[in-house]
Amino acid sequence: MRYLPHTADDVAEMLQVIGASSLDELFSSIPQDCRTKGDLKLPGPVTEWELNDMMADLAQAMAVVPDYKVFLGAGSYQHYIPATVSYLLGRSEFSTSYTPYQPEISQGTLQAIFEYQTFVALLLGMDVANASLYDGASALAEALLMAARVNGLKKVAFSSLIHPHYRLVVRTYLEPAGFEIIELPYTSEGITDLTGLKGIEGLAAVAVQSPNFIGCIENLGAAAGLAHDAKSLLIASFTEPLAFGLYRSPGALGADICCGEGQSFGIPQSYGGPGLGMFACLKRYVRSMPGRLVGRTEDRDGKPGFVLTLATREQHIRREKATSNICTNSGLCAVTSAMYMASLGGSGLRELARLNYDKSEYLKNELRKAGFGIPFSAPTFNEFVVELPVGSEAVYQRLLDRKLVAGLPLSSFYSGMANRYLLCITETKTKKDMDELVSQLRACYDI
Amino acid sequence: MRYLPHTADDVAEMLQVIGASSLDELFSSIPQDCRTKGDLKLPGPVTEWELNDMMADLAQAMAVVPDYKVFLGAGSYQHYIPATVSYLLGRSEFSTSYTPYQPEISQGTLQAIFEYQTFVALLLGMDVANASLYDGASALAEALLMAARVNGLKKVAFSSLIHPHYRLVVRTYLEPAGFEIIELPYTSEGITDLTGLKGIEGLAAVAVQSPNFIGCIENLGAAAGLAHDAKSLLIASFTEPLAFGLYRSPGALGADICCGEGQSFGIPQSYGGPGLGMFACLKRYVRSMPGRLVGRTEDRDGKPGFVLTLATREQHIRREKATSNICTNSGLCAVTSAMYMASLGGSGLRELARLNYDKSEYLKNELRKAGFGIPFSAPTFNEFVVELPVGSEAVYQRLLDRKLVAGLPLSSFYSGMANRYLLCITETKTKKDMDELVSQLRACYDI
Amino acid sequence: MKEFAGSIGLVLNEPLLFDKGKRGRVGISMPRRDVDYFPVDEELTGTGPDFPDLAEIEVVRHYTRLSTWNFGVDTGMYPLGSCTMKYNPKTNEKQAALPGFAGAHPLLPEELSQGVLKMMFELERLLVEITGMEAVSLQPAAGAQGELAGMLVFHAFHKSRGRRRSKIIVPDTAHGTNPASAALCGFTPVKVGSNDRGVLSVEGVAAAMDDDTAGIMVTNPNTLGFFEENIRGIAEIVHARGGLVYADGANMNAVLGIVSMGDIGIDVLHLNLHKTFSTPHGGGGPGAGPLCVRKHLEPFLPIPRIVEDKGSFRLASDFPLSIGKLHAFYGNVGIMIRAYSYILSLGPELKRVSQLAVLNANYLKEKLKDILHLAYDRPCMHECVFSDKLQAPLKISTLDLVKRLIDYGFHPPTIYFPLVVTGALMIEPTETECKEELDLFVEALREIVKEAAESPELLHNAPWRTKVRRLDETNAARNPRLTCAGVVERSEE
Amino acid sequence: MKEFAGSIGLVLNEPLLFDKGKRGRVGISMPRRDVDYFPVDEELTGTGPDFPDLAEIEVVRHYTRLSTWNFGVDTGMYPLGSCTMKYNPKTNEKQAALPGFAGAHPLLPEELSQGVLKMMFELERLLVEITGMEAVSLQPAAGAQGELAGMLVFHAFHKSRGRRRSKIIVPDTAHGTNPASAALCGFTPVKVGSNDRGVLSVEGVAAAMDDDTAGIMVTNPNTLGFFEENIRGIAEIVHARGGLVYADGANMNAVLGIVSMGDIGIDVLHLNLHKTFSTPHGGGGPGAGPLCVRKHLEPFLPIPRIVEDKGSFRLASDFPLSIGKLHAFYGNVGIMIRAYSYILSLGPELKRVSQLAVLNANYLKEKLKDILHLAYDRPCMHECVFSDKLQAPLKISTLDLVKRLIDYGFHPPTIYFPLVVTGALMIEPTETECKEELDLFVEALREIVKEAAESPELLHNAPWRTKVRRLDETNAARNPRLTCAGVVERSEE
Ligand SMILES: Cc1ncc(COP(=O)(O)O)c(C=O)c1O
Ligand SMILES: Cc1ncc(COP(=O)(O)O)c(C=O)c1O
Repeated sequence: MRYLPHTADDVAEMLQVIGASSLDELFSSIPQDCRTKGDLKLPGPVTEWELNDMMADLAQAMAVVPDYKVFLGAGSYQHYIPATVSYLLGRSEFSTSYTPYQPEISQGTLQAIFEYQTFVALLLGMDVANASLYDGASALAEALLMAARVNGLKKVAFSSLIHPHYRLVVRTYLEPAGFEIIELPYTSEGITDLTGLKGIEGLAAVAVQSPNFIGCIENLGAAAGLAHDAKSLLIASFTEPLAFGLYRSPGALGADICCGEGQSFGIPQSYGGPGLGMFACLKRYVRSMPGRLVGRTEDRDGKPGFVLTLATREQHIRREKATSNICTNSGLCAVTSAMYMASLGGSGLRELARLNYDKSEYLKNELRKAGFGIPFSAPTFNEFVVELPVGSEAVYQRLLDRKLVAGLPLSSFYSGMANRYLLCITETKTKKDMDELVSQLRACYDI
Repeated sequence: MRYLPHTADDVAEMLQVIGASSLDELFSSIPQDCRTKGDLKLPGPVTEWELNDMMADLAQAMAVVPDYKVFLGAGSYQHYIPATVSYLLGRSEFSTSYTPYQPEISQGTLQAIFEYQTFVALLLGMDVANASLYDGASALAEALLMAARVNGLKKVAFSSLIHPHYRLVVRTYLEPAGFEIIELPYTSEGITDLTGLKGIEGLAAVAVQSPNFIGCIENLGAAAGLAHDAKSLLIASFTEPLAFGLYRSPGALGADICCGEGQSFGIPQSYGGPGLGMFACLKRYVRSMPGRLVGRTEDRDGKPGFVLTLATREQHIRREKATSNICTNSGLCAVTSAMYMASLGGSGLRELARLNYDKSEYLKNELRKAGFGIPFSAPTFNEFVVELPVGSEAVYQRLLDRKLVAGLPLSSFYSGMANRYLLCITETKTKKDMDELVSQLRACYDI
Repeated sequence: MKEFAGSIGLVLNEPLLFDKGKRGRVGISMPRRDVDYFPVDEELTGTGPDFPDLAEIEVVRHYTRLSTWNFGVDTGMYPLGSCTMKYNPKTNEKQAALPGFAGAHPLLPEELSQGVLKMMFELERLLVEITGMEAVSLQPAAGAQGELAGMLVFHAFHKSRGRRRSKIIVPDTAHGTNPASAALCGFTPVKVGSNDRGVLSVEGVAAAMDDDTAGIMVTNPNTLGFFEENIRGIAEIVHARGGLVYADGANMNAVLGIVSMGDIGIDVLHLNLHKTFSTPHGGGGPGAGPLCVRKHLEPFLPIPRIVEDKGSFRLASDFPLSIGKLHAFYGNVGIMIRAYSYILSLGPELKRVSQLAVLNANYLKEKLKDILHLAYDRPCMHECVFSDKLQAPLKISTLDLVKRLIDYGFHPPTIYFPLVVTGALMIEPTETECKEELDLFVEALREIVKEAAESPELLHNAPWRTKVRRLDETNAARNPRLTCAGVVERSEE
Repeated sequence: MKEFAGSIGLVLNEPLLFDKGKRGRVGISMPRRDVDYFPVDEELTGTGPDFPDLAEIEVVRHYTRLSTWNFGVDTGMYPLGSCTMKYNPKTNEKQAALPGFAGAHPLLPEELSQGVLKMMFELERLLVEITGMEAVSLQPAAGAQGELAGMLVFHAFHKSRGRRRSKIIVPDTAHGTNPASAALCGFTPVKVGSNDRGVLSVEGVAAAMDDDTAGIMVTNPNTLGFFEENIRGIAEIVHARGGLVYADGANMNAVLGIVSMGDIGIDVLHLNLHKTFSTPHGGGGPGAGPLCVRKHLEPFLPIPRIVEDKGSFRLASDFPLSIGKLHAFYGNVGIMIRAYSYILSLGPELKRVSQLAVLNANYLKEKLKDILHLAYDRPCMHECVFSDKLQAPLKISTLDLVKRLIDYGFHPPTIYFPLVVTGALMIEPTETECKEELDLFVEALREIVKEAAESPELLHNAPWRTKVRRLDETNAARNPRLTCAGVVERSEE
């Protein structure tokens, strides 16, 4: 087996040094009644070539471009990934290294993460960003926990237009620890109804997602005002960071903590993971932050360098008193997103964001012209909701047969959303793709 | 354009330093009547994403595994390539570096090539190998030219069972320079008929390929004896180096120069190129060798290191007196093959060679059992000739429709070979593939 | 002296990205604009972040140069105790990058996702067989999230029985994530110590276990490298008092095919795919921390779960007792693909993985124990813990020893963990290192120990040959500089 | 002083492969044996070569470490005059690796090879448009084979007219491959010198041209970096005497979309795809050297040629005047794919490539000419040639200057070529270097020139920071050690 370098001679020599007579004897400290009975009943071993065939077969059984046109977003976005990014992150010095606890031989990862932190802070308009969390959902849970720590309160409010999955994850994290969670309704324009916030006392944080789950841009400024009036923190969540190439950043609008999913930035969708939990906040809260931080410092010779820092917040030092239990995070995804942001640059980010916007506006317009409903009036980024005439389930299925995945049916996520579909248009969809979608929809409905 | 870093400001500043008023003015030394009229009429520029689609479309229009079962060899062999090899040679320090003229910052390439030279010398049973030539065909031409230099004679003989394309390339290289070329016929067993050699005078070299074009193992020992008796050199050519994991090496059988194609060793087939011209010889002829050589030496501090050496044979020093005009060779392919040979190791090479042999013997046997003819009786390695009943062209075409490429029709290469096909079986073909081929053939012929 | 891997070579400097570039460059291929500009609400739009504009070559060189400042498993031996830095097979990367996987949207209709669903379903089955547990959720994104999931299962289990317990037993050798994960669920960790053999005693646990204790978190083999030989007795005690037994499976590399966790009283176990199952660490993730449970705890596993229906697969969420969701989608599928590939590639030979991992660790232990103080002088599993006791009189610390190892071309072992060993030096060679490499490592440490006596300044000031020397961590924490100065300027006050 | 790229870092030693490994290891996945052993003729079989047996991790580490001893374009600026070391786009690598290309057998029936054939056909068309020539063969595997092919066309052309000419005019600035290629075809090169502007004069060529001369080989722009401004006049002379004009197109990067080679009297031209068209050099190949000709020479191009028939493509060999085959199959298709991708990615912007390449070279020339002696002080094309004349009094040679550049993090320029400039230093920055990088390069050379006066030993002993220092090339050639000692032992006598 090519992964196991030991020859029979090696094993014999080493056993002799150890003074054991067999490999089995090495396990003599394990009581007999703790031993596995019999051998592992596992398939294989398969050869590298058989594996290639098996995995190709599995991968073949997935609906992806170019065979399918997938108009899905809802927290996972198809964006083009430059060949440079895939190549660079595949360099084994990045991919096969451990968490950079030994800074002298980890400066590559450390500088890359330091730059990532800077990118994220700039993007979100915040002071500081951490080295990443698992994904957008757990990042939101961590943000709420952090706000609770900052404010010493266990009550939080979040918008019902936060990604439904994120809300579930928040509940998983918070409810056993005895949190009270208030869910804010939404308005007919498609944004969070903040009016309910007024009366609530003892709120640690208010969390809003923008663009929200149905693609609409929230009024973060108003949310910040209300949150701050209530002496609570505004947490701005997001699933599509590309939006901040066009729309004002959460930080500029008054968010205290900003967190979300960074998959859009050069990370393959991979059926939902690994993703990248982006997490940033104001400087004054940095010591309450979860996750790792890279800081700049100097070496003995006065040469600049980077280290993991503020570790006293973390589990390996503070154990049960840590700001979070996170240890392994999404390091390589963070580096990937930095490579992607570096490739875009500020100019490219603006241009690409605008292109996403314009493409989705084009489709919105075409659908509207064709007589389909656009139920929410708030501005959107690259996602929006369309309302189809009744019988949409069958139409959706017919489009699937034609290899068009016409968005996400919203009926299972919100009541009152029958026949509504969340459509996503990124730069990967051409005008032709969109025209095709519209014409197929028209054909199905005979309009 | 992402490959061109100049901003408008950069261009303006630089022009000012130069003292030119425009980019056009930089070309003022080119007479007007030498200038291109108008702009280049080229398609594009296409984006990276459009390119991906265009190239995928072209690649789609090729018959490759897993859709097709291709039983073709004849100088290009489908062997499995480990993911490690593809990854390692893709590291930009190997792929984007130049010829290692500056040894201090090219030790990676230099050591890798030095090791390649050692691998090749071991494999072929020769004393020294060069750093590579373009491919097996030009390597044979260079070998004959080298023998002519060594012996001061312009007459050579080669076997008609050398790959027909190689023979054409040799004629291209040698005929304008006034060489006389004698072609040796072949016997009914499928090997070169050496009897004609006896009477020939003034022969610089005899070239034989083993395994030869129709897969048979030649009697190199006898060829060496006859060549040496005639005071000429024996050149052993090959297209499938894996054979030397099973069969005795050309060096062990008395070859003076050994050359051939190394594509089998980890290099993608890529519709025939780039390949790898392997070239080795006895030590006594090293100063007549074409191509680059890496040698071991020491640095100022006595530390071992590697350099390009014996450059006085080469064109950049010797110009028209050089042993060859070759400059850029197949460096990365040589390194690739070294990575592959290192991965196989001696034990792996033997095992894989035997597996190729046994698989092809299996098919040979099955075909024979099914009543098809095996016209040549000499031992073979992983290729052999089958003779089908008349009407084979239509059968061949029918198998193509079923996505089976049933070998290479030999009729266009040799007279008297109607209905004969050269079949190749490597480790990539399963028993099932072979059984399928036999059963399809039986079905076509109703047997 | 032998030639060691550490050497001097050309490694290039590279400034911060933010000190590079020029407005107007671009490093990406801008997709074609095939639609018009549409009006946008100017009130909502901003100027966009002030990222530097770089050409493709600048991005490529930047990260190429940065990469050369890093040590990885492909660079050399990485004997990080508790972290199982084994070789990461390249073919696994290839599988994860297949367009059908990498390009798959997580909300595709199930009938269009059968490939991934099948892979996940089968991976769960394989992990059941390997661990001897009975049900698996692949959702946790790392070990610590697996622990959290496990603690949530504890919580949900007790709740389902109408009770709420506030404490949890955690050995003093535990990894920091264990108490942190427990605390996140509202449990108060209660520390128990290990005995003179470096393992938990039944009595110690019995004394700590009570009716307000939800259960125990053990790591087995533990972080001292020993198998918790009293685990069955401990489990009996805990179960008898209505508690559950959690095992941190970070050290499973020692006992694949050797110990069936389901048979020795473990109720809940997490695995680290990025340790035992060879997925790369990526400089700190992403990983995956599947949660394995016994049958009676299956109802509590995170949703959605993958269910087979006559050969096809679907995601099911109708599990009312479930602890809920932990991840935006289904966890780190890309990592699962790698682990799945690894398991298929080894099959039943996985047992040999553990045998050789333990062989390597014991070999090192034997070869080093005369020069480094062994915390517990007894046969170990896949890792062994030394300390700086013998070097302390020379004023040489663990830190000095391991920083010097860098000059010899080795990554330092894990240090100052587990906390119960002062000046700990925890070495886990893993099975993928060959004997020659181990011998070289031993020889390097021998040289270093000699240097410690003869020229201690070589150690105090090590490493010498790296891009930077020892860094000022104190000042880094005191005056945190967490983004590029002058770039992020949000005037706060 | 500015911070330069050259630095000290951790680069690991690594022994020779042949000093590693142990019998019985394997680094490859052995394919499944699904057939029996068949008898084999023992007389013919051997023991197989004595390669070391290595595990996968050993192979991976070996080459990973070796790679870090190399400088590449991704590492830093590579200003190799005459060699156009421009950035090699990563997307091109991806295209070449597509299974449909990489896995294609060259003898597939034509109807199953339409993708590659179409690509090749179109690449030929693109090169026709770019060069202004009229027909192209992609077959030559490198520049020198392109030259050989060109010389063979000369030979065949004259033969077709029933004559055999024995001489060929080659300027003294020519690359060594030019005379070598000519000689290979049996031609005797006749040297002509360049005038005081660094270019050929009509008179000089006229004096050399006679009826036994097959033609002339020029490089345009030439290797001094100048456009051969008299090329039309020269071509007239040569044509008038029945000769042909060959152009070595290695320097095409200067004149894409600027000069139409077909219009200025060139009959035959080779291109270097691995120079002008961005395909990577691979540490010395593989490259590709397409041959471009005017219409009247098309019948002589190598066979097979790609022919279009109503939208489908086939390989045709029925060209009786063809020089024949040069390559076992059709040339380096993998390289063609990359060049094709590059041309499509740039389209008409290819002209800007040349504009910026020339801009960069002239900028460097201006910035350096006060510290380095300029061989010819006039505007250059894409490269410029300096010499060590100003440093010679300090006993500092070109070699010393460029070896010291390594310490600053730059690859040395081409040196001691062209031969007509003593101590030449030939700098070609290429268009892919940005202004900041050029400025850094200038600053580095300024520092070095200062050091030359102040501390010459810094230069004499440079480089200082590389894995090895200056190597003993004399002894290497005197006592060649070309394989691992003790490994290859063929007792010859
Ligand atoms: C014993 C042990 N448990 C748990 C963990 C946490 O795993 P992760 O880093 O994947 O969250 C680690 C990781 O270092 C560990 O060593
Ligand atoms: C001017 C010139 N001509 C020809 C060549 C030969 O090209 P190749 O190395 O591809 O054979 C070179 C390569 O260095 C060159 O610079």
